[in-house]
Amino acid sequence: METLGIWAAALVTLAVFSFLYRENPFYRWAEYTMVALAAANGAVVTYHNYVKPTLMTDIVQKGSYSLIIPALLGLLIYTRYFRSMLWLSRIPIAYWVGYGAGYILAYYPATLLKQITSSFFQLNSINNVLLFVGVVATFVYFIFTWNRERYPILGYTASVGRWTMMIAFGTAFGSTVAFRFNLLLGRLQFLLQEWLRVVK
Amino acid sequence: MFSMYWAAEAAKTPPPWLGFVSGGLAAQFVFVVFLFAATYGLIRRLQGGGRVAAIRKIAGLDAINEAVGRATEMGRPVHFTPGIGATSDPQSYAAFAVLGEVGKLTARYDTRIIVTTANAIMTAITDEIVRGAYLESGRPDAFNPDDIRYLSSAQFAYSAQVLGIFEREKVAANIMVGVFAAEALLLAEAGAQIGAIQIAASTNTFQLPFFVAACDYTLIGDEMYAASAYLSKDPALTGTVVAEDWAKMLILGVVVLGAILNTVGSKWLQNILNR
Amino acid sequence: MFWDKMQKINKYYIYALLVIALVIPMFVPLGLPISITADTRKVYDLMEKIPPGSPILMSFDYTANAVAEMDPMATALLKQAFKRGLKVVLFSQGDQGAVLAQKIGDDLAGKMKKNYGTDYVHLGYKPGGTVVLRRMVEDLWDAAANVDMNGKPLSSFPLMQNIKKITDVKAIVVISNGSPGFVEWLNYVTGPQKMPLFGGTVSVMVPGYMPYVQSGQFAGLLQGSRGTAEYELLIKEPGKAVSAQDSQSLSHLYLVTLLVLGNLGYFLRKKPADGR
Amino acid sequence: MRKELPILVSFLFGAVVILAKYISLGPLPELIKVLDKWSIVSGAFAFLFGMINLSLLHGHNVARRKSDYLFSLYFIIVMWAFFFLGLYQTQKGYSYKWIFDNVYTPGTSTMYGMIAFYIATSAYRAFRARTMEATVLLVGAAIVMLGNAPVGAVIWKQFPVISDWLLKIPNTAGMRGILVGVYLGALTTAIRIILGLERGHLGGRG
Repeated sequence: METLGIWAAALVTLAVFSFLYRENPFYRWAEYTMVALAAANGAVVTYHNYVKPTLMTDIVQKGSYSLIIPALLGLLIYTRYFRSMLWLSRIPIAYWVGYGAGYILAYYPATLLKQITSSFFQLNSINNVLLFVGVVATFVYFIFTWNRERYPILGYTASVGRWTMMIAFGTAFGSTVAFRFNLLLGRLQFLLQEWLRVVK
Repeated sequence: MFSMYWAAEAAKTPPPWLGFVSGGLAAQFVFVVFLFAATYGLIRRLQGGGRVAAIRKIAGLDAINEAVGRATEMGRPVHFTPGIGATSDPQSYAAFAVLGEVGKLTARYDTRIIVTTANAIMTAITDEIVRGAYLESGRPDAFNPDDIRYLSSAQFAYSAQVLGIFEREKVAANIMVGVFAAEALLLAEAGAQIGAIQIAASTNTFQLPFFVAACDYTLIGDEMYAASAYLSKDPALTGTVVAEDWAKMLILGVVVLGAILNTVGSKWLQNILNR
Repeated sequence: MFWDKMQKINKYYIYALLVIALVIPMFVPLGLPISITADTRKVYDLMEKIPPGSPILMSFDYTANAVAEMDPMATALLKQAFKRGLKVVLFSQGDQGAVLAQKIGDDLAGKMKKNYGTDYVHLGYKPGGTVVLRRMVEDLWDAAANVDMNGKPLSSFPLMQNIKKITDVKAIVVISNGSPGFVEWLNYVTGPQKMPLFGGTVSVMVPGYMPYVQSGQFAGLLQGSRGTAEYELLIKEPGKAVSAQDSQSLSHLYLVTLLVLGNLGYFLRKKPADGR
Repeated sequence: MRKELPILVSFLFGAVVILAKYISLGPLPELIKVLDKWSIVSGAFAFLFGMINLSLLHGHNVARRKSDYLFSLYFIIVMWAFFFLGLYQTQKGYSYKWIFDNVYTPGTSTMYGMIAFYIATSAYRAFRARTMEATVLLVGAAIVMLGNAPVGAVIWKQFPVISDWLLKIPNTAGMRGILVGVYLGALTTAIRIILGLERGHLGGRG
């Protein structure tokens, strides 16, 4: 069974790689299979970890009947398939979205404030001055409604900000490479070591 | 041992006039109240017939017209994706705003639009937005629900299928606005290889470099949050952007003052903000 | 002429050379020296400073498709924790991470003679996103639905008797390749509770995380496979990451060559006659 | 009613979370515990939504005999078969895990790994020093690449040093500037949602 597993994995790996040549039925088979498995797996995980325990343990055994309310709220989303009741599906969405927005306003300011106080750089070294200028200039780039013609200094500062960002993006690009190559290396190792066994 | 940082700040009490706020949260509370008040104040001013400043030019958003136009000339479809985020992610709202605009343009030019999503609920919402845009443009019959496609909630299963769609449908313009992670380069580079004109927007700093490298236009970070106001020109929404800019000016002032104080050795401001 | 042709080079050649650059070191290791950076040493020191016997929480926030880079990192960190006699609560913000944590945890525990329930416990994955993290602050047992990964009640484990809230652990160690990961822990747990947060991430995420490292919100960060390799050397257990560094070297060199050639080609190609 | 109720729901629940965080008055903290649980449970009960969506889409393809309809048929069968297998066996079941580990995981890992090829072509094709800005980006990327792998130090000792400086100073500054803007943008968007100004998700803009 293990050997069969390695062959199956190798087949899928090659099918996906075949896209590098061009889109083809072999790739499409892998694509549809992955999507189908992913969709089913998501539902299975949620069912076993939450739906079933909520129904069986919380509601039936422990008698937490109040949980029927959120369960029904979640079920409202399925009204989307019936034109006349469609508007009901907006209620759970509004709940999730409003609740999420509340959490953003409750928790983000702490992290934001910390980022601000950490930018109180002591201007006593070149590096700290560069950090300070970089942060301020980049930040000014994101001011949208102050007219740059009326306040030319904003325009100049913002262009310093753009330069800073380009260096940051260059750094980010350079850093990414290592990880991506490692992942590809992982797949190549699988093909050569576990499947073909040409390397030990 | 972990003196680093957190320990020094623990157990701060708020100033007496903010006694009702939980300890250590006073500055945050004041900041949130400031944001709400500025937003509310500006909206009131607008309702009273006042005016607010315009948003500076954002090239990536202006380019949407060009992108849809190109696709129309070539007689090939436009692809739009709101990324792999869920409805709870604020970036998704920027995506909705841009999609509304793109939908109106494709309806007007009679160009096919394919929307792919990685979240079933996002599909429902995008469906409604595009449907609404076609209705608004007076062409409800041209809307094709089969082109609003939920692909997969798994990142790479999703990307696998988008790559397939790129090749099979010969997409001419690719607009990506929303939450993107590792699939960003995959989508952007595949889009570049089929020669599509590409506009991308994300606040994900890890993926922005790839968008900048592989796309024709990229909205960086906060620029995408301004999209809904910029595109709709709705005064209330513009008001929120102005309010945000006030907060930005406030922060800018605080940072400059804080740095000066810190340089002369005073922790006064830092302490206030941590109360 | 040459550069014109180079401009239109077939992408398959680029692909093929990349594969060759990655594969060569599998056959012929180069053994280039690896120096230890301050960032890696910082993570090592953080772990070293936690008193033996104290509990920590390790969150395996990575996905199965990133195991090539993340498994060695998680292994190295957990190895050091076990070596130092720390008690470890394993957890994951994702269902795949939970499975991977179980495999690595049980493997290492077997080799290092650690007992489940007293030396480590695996809470597994609990659906609900960040709500679960927020809940842990109030009541960790409730957030975990009172059971471990395999559905056994938490009350049956001696280790869990002293861990009722997240603040009962000394540090949160995160191994993550994206979101959910570090930032969720910061925003909802370690920030508000002022707890130390450190760990490791893939090299992609490093530049974006630097503001948090600079501010101290992340106390230490292992940087990708390079960081893991250094860490393996620090704990004197060279493993997969160390051996991957040769492939890294060749492929990076190859990519820089591509950058240079691409640009040379761009500037030296025969310009159109109208001088554009 | 149909328009206002969802906006009211968003407002109420959003406001409760904010108040509970900053002002832990009376029953608010307890209420949040309940609502947190509700949020998890209600989300969980939407678990079939994605599968139904996909089934309808591919069912359409099959019914209309679209060009790919055999793939769509295959898709529906595989998805539901795997779902019922998982319901019956749980994720830890032998066959379920076998399929997941040997088909799904290698497939998505390969997708992930494939990005490496795209990086190579994009390095060759897209990263051109067309402008000064692009040049800066390019040179930064090259230095960091060399600094990140052991080979860099072998070529020139200063590569890791410069690369580390780029990461710690200009990169930190740029990323923080972006980050602060992004946090603010998210806060503003959240305010728009709670005030009912942003309602794209409720069917209709503005």
